[in-house]
Amino acid sequence: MSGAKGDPARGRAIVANRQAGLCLLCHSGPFPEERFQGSIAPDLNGIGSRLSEGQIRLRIVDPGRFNPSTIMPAYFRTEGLARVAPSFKEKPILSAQQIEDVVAFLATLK
Amino acid sequence: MITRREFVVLACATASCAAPGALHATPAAVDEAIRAITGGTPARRGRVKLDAPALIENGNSVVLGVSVESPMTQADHVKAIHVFAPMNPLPNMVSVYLGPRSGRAQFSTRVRVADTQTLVALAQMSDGSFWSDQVSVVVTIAACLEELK
Amino acid sequence: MARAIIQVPARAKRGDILELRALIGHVMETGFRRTESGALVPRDIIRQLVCTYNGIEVFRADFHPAIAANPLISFTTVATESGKMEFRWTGDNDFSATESAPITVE
Amino acid sequence: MQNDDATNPAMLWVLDGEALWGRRTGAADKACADCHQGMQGVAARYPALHSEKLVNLDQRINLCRTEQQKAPALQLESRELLALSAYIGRQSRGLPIDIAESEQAKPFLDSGRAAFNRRQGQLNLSCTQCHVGLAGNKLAGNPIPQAHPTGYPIYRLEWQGLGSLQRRLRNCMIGVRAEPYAYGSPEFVELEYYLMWRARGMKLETPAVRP
Repeated sequence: MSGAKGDPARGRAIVANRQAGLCLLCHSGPFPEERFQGSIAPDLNGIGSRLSEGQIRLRIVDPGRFNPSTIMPAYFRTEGLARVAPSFKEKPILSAQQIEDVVAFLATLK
Repeated sequence: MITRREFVVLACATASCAAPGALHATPAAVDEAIRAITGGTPARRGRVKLDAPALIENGNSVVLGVSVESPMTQADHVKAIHVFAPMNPLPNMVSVYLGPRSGRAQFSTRVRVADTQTLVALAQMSDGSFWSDQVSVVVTIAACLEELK
Repeated sequence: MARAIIQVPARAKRGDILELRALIGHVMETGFRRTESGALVPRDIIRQLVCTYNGIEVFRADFHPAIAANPLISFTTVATESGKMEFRWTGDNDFSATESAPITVE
Repeated sequence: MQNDDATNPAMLWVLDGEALWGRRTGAADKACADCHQGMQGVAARYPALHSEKLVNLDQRINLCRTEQQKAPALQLESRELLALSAYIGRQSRGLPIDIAESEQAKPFLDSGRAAFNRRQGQLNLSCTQCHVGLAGNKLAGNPIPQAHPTGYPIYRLEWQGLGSLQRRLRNCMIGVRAEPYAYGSPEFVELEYYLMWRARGMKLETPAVRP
């Protein structure tokens, strides 16, 4: 997406960070050091064997394209949103490089 | 509308929330606080029962109770009960002073628990002995904290 | 003065063990929090509660910043005679509050 | 904790409210108690229409202050106003929420429902998605409740104090990275109205204690 190849180690940190990736609020996954993971969304274990990198990337960028009623936010879409707080306006949840890092990490979860 | 608490960055009252310069005590600090009371007399496990929930949804107010087996007579009673928290900013949480007029050696209060840790209760007996109990608690991370934008 | 709620049984038999409760409105500012600009919010806590029964201390508690806002504490005392149960809280910034309740012992 | 008045910290506010209730104020030098007897059941019926305008209990208290007592309105979310609404709300504890439905009020209800169902904020979430579709599941370690406002104003352990339903809703909006509605705005009162209507029949627990 950004041109630079993703770094799985950085991606893992983003996924685990509850202020950045927010992933573990809803998903659970192979993070033995992280207590209290979410039970709302599918387990991230094995996602790398269920989906290709391209499929993972698309689901992060704009999951609504696969399921319009999904609760998963679009991590790289800034239009079509209502009442976004001023400090988050026109900003994607994650940058292109961060998304590459997350994709690279999730692809390792075979 | 600015309320008193909104000008404070942290959404919780403890210093656990990754504050700049966040600090916590240590098991060693608890040992030291205990030694300051016991003067080095070893505290035995038993007779003391420390009650706290194993799983804490919000560390700002946690019901904590301590009871000690004792006849609470003039000759044999609990003089004091102390509670310690190694992962709070300060090791000492609360100390209570009792006597034969207490009838029972017990109290309960509401405390702040900064993080997952093992709380320690220490009872000081009229015969000079010390007894203790400890309980492990897990503090969950609040998902939607009120915060400044 | 701060608002306080105490619970003392109105009547009891001599020798009964009474359950007492004391709740008081107070922020219990820990002294470890910082404002947005990084300044430390000064500590402002209640440091001590003393309960006296007809003037004699029957219970005392030392509070630290680990005590939750609006402190509540419950404890026991033996009913000995009719009279007055008094609770006195003292703390930082010259904080002081007193609440009392009568008790009749038969 | 909430059902025992001796340990419910919100009772400190209720007692303040009781004192304020009996205190004369304003140019009219009148106390609430000079006009009103008990307020049993009142909190269970708010928000409600007042001269064609939808107002919540806090706003209704302020109308009494400005119109009857000739006193300045209390600031929303101030200790005094929360104390009065807790004192009034306490008198309806145990009574079922009783929101009137009417043709006149229907637009407000529809508008509140629409806000409940509208996706908002950078995280693009509606209230419904979590509090209806996923209630009972866990967001991080915390169970998601069904969003029934049965205990407001509440003593929230996170706040270490008393707060209104609007303050709680503001938290939620900040959580989904949306710009919160202003306190007392029609949007907030309509949402409050819809939530109370949705909880109709449930018993009030005011003042409740929540994590």
